[in-house]
Amino acid sequence: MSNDQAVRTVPSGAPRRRGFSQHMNEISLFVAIVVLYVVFTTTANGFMSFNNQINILRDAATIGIAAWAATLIIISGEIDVSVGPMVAFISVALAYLLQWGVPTPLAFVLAIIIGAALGSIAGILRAYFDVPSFVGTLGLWSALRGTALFMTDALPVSIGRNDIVDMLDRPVLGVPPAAIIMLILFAVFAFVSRKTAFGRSVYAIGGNPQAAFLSGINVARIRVQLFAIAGAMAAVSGILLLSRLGSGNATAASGLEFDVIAAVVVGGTALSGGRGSMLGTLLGVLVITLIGNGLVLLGINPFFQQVVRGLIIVVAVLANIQAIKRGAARNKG
Amino acid sequence: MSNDQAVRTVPSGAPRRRGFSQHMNEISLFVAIVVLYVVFTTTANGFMSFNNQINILRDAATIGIAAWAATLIIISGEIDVSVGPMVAFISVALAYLLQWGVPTPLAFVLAIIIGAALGSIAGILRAYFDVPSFVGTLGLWSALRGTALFMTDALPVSIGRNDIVDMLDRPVLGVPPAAIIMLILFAVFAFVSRKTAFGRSVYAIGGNPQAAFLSGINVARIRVQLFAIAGAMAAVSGILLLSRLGSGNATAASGLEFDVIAAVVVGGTALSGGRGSMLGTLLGVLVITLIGNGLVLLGINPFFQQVVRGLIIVVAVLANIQAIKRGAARNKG
Amino acid sequence: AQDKDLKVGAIYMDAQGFYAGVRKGIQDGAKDAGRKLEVIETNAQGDVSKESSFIDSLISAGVQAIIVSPVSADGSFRAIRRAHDAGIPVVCYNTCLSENDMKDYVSAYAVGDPYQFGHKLGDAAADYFLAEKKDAPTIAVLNCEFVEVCVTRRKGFEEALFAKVPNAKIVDNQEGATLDKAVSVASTMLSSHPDLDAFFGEAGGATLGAARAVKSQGRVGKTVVFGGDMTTEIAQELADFSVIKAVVDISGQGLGKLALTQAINSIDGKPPADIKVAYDIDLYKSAEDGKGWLEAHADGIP
Amino acid sequence: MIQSANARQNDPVGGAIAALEGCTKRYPGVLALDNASFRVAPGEVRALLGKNGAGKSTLIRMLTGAEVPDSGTVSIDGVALSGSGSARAQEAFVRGVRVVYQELSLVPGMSIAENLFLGRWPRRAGILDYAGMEAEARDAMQRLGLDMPPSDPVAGLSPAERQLVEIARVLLGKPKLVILDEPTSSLAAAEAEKVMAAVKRIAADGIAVIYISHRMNEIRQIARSATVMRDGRIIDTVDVAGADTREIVRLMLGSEAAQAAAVETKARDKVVLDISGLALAPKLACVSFQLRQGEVLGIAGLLGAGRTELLQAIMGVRAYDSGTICVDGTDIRRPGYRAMLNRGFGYTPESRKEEGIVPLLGVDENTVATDFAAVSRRGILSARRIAEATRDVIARLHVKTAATDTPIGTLSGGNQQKVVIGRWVHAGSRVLLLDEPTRGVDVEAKAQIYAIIRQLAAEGRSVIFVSSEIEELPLVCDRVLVLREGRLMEEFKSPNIDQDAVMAACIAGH
Ligand SMILES: Nc1ncnc2c1ncn2[C@@H]1O[C@H](COP(=O)(O)OP(=O)(O)OP(=O)(O)O)[C@@H](O)[C@H]1O
Ligand SMILES: Nc1ncnc2c1ncn2[C@@H]1O[C@H](COP(=O)(O)OP(=O)(O)OP(=O)(O)O)[C@@H](O)[C@H]1O
Ligand SMILES: [Mg+2]
Ligand SMILES: [Mg+2]
Repeated sequence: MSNDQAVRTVPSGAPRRRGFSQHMNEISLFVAIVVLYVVFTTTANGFMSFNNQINILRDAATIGIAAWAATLIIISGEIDVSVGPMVAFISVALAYLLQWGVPTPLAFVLAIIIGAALGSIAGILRAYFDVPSFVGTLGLWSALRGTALFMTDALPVSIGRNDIVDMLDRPVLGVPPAAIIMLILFAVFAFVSRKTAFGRSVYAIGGNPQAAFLSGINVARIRVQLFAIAGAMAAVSGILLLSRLGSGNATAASGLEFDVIAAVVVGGTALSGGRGSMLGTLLGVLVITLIGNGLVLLGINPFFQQVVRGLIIVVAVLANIQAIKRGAARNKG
Repeated sequence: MSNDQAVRTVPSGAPRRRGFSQHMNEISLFVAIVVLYVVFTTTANGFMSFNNQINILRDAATIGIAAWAATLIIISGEIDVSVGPMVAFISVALAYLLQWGVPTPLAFVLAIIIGAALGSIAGILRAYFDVPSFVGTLGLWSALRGTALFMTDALPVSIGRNDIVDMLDRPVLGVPPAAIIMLILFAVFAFVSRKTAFGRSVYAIGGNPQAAFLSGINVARIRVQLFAIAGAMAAVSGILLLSRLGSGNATAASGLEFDVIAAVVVGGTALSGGRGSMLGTLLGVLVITLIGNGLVLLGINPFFQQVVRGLIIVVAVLANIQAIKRGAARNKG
Repeated sequence: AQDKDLKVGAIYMDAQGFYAGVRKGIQDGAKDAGRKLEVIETNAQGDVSKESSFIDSLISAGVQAIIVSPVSADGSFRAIRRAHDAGIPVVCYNTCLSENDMKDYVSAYAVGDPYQFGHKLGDAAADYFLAEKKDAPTIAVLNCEFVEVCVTRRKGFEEALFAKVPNAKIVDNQEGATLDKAVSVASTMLSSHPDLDAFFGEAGGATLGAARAVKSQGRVGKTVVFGGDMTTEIAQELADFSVIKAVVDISGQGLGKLALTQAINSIDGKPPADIKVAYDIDLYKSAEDGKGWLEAHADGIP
Repeated sequence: MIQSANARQNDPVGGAIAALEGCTKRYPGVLALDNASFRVAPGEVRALLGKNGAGKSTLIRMLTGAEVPDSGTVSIDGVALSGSGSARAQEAFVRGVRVVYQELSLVPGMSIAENLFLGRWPRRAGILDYAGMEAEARDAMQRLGLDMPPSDPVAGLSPAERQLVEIARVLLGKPKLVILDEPTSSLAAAEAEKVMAAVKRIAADGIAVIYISHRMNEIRQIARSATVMRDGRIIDTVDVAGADTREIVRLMLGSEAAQAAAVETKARDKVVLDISGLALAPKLACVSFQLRQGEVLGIAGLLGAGRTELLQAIMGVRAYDSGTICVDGTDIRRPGYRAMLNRGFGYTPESRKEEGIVPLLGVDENTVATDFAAVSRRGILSARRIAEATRDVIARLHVKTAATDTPIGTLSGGNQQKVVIGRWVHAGSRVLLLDEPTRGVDVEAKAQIYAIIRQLAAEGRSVIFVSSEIEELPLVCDRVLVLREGRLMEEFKSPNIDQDAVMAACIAGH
């Protein structure tokens, strides 16, 4: 069999199409970000200041760190709505650990372990008991927020002076550690999603769980791991939240899960699973954060900001879908 | 070829299994309700009083009316997270209409039309532009809450004296009109879902959208209609909310979407679409409402109530899934 | 500096009508001072993390002062410290930081002390019970205690009440901050406490919700309501005087105006000597008071 | 010599129930239909032949209005279809076009009756008439010799039964053109007979039938003429009776086909798998057999005989009731799926689309998913090794693909199947359990798959080969066992695997 023939019989556009539509997604997001920058620079006072750019990075970290894990979860065909309460709960739990005199590094490790353990509850329910992840994480959402509020009576749990915690909020060469951690974790997740058996298995599970199982992928274990990772990332966010606020707060991070899911979806990851990229999510996180920051700087009525955010999420996803379709169509012509 | 063989090749358990598992779902919910009644009657003061039972019905109406439509939406494989803001927005819009002197019945009709129109936006985005319903309704969620708050500055919009509106809150033979409307709508939805081409098309679309399309079902139109119906039902809830509160409130019904989805899911409807029943949702609504009512009566710490609710949602779904599995296994053995 | 433009950041704690009053007060305050005002306003939605990031944005936006009702004494102080460190005067209103932090980082606090707020109402409630000759009334609380002020309000209420009516009893305390939730929870409470004498609503939604529940459950004349925060509808109920017997209120407009005045002074380098600038807490306890409020607030903004 | 039927075909004499004039249809990157003209007359049974991806299903979708051609016209019963979307499909339906699609088009959660009338449920005053619906459904199914209660849900049916329900559906109402796109690909011989009998009956009623199949013997039984497609073009329409199979195949392929030779078997002794007394109610009563190294063991049986269950029980994806499974002489007790993979087993499921492939991922990842470690270096996937491993599999199994990372969903069925087998070659499996590996695969790919299986056996691997196409068993198997009534009833050894005898053994007693 000659290679010639092999080439001829294949639907030739297919591979390029795949590359192209991926392209389209990220290009259209990139264009959106450039447009946002231009608009806000000309209209919003102080937008381009170094300080504000750092703020944007810091805000991006809150959404981003959780969004990296959420991207994998959504690619695997699941969903996690428990992020906000998880972050708040961890910040509270960590504050108590520190109050009890647990050494700070150990407390951080414990916080991450607690986060991973809580996350894996939803994972186990999904993997071994067929409870849809929406239901499992919805249960966590309610239970964790309730527990945190119950333990603290909605009052902040102060940790007093703590050098290590404070250090996490002190900029390094002007850049806040939260942003650095976010970017490091981004690199890790981008690498894992593309270059490890775990990452590729996630795509396979999202694309066809039955086929993934029959290929010998340990579907159940990977599902549990995914939710444990999401819990651990929420714990990292919780640690950073504690360092930023100087106390554990049960009411913090409310609605974070919506921002996270919105960022992932705006980034082009399909809610139906099997498709998505970390780079897309990074761009999605930037879009969401930029909008939040710019609208505040512009002094838009805070209630009206909600309207704009809602519209922009829909428009971003709509534009993305249309761009991909048009990309496919142009390829065809 | 004899008929005998045809009979033999059928997996004999199948038909009975279906009846049985449907049974299992509703039986297990029914048992849960009985248990809740027994527990609350013995522990919670005033639980069995006529007044409280009526309160339960009235609270059930808030969740129920939206849940009937949400059941169809989830059966069709979609989701609607915009219920709460939609209800609040409609109550505000209606209050303004009444303030402007629009005759009350006309204002009601307009409110329902507005609700249907807003809902169908998400439907159109889904049906004609492939925007996932989660994204479309998330956009609505943000935009409607923002608009309602923006218009009212978070202040209640008073409607003054209005006999028709007041009537909607005055019990008829002890039963509040909200409960009566809920039950009538339940009957309508149960009928539609089982006895009309529209209802069966919804199941078909949820079970296999491609097959539904190929057999001539107008999938796009039905999707738009479903979201329009959900909007209209939210409008009915908004009208009843207005009558109960005597004013339009932009902050009302917060988190209602979670209660509605929880009720539908606890009622045994699969988030993956194609499966579910109105009766299940009715029982699910009762479970959710009873728990809410009983925990308040017991004077449980309100934060802790959130924990209990989260746990109960998960446990209910888990028990349901296990019951169905066990039913299937027993049938097979 | 009288005619220079003003650029001020304002943060509202959550989505309540009270803050609409604050906003109007800030605008009016600028008009009164003859200044052209640009306000950059945001709503923290009761979330310290959002508040913190908003304050950072306001610092970047180059505002001259920040007017804020901190969500939490301990949770908000770092962000406020950052503003202070950036040389931006911070004016608290409604709520503020702890005494020590306040001295260090806040230039003025337009205070309507929440303890006093609760205390005045408790006092009024006690007077009512004594006049009605109920020496052991049962009271249920509809709370907003996911924010700190509400806890303080209840403390003030309880202490004033128990001082005069030592046998009074708080029989239940549930969340009911939004109107619809409050109606539902209050109705349920009436089932479990059929002899309930009174509700205490810690905020506007709770107060009105309790009143609506009392009416819809046919308990008018048996159960009364004491609560906080004036709105048009609460004032109407008070004017009716069948259910709501006393309302305590800090005028949002007044407080906003005061906060802006303090902000202007701080920008001009003339912060108040005593950080706390008290604002009157108003008690309305008769039908006439209610009617008076309605006349004074025809636009409905508290 | 092929006698061209073009003369009759092009005769403009009306009477054509359906006609395609110069239709072209492009999908991204593919010209699926290239200026195709086609017509079919009432009472005619027309076969449609062509390799995987030749454009047969696309042509069908034109006739049913499911898709709109980029150019050209489609007319049904003399009237051109107009509009698009569901309106167009509705129009074709009203004119009497009925179709059994290649993809499953039933709704699993609904009853058989509801599926039969999907979207066209009988109504009385706007309310669905279940009683009438079920009565009619029962009639329709009885015409096919089916006797399932119409209120049963489709979810409980086996794939074959579902297929028969789909066929029953097209017989409802007053069809004028019935189209069957590979109706028998999931059916065993006996059930395929049922379908063919039904087709003959339909044609006798003056209804036109278009019949797509990769099985030549079926075509010969029922079709008078056959239209051959290649690369989206209509190549020719031939009289089936007058054409010999090799020439038709040559038209399909555009070149001469390699003939699969019968198997030369030799004695083997090392037993790798020893099953005894395996029972799994209600399908398997007591199954015992041995699989030797280097052997291809065919398992034949009727639809629903339990061959799939047997393979699944061995692989540990389905619990069995009793019996022992010995691998290399040791009893493994309860096998777990992943433990079996570690023992060197590999399994390809019978439904390739639903369970076999991850359509969005590339050929490479679908291949290496069985063993990521082999293409990793220190836990990190190596793009170079993945490409090498994939190219190796592509070369050994003659997979036709443009690149190693082409999404597998865009490949033809046969090539998908080769990758699904190839992933176990990559994993180094020594025992392969293949369930219907040639289902829906064209002649050429089939021959290649036979060769691949023989080659794998020659390398010392053992294969269990389950197939419903009895005619292919002698081409692949050293030995064939017949599964009937839950037991392995008869054994045939190469070269004495006689198709008729195997068939007889399958249906003995019925
Ligand atoms: N929806 C689609 N999108 C993109 N390409 C498609 C689509 N449907 C079919 N194709 C491509 O069009 C070509 C013709 O496909 P078609 O399904 O008509 O082939 P077929 O002859 O029915 O093959 P088989 O025997 O495998 O069923 C193939 O290359 C196929 O990949
Ligand atoms: N009631 C059922 N529920 C779920 N899956 C079923 C059911 N009946 C059959 N199946 C599955 O469908 C597939 C094919 O079943 P079918 O009865 O057609 O074949 P089989 O019993 O495996 O026999 P063979 O493979 O010999 O045709 C198998 O995977 C089987 O497990
Ligand atoms: Mg085909
Ligand atoms: Mg089978």
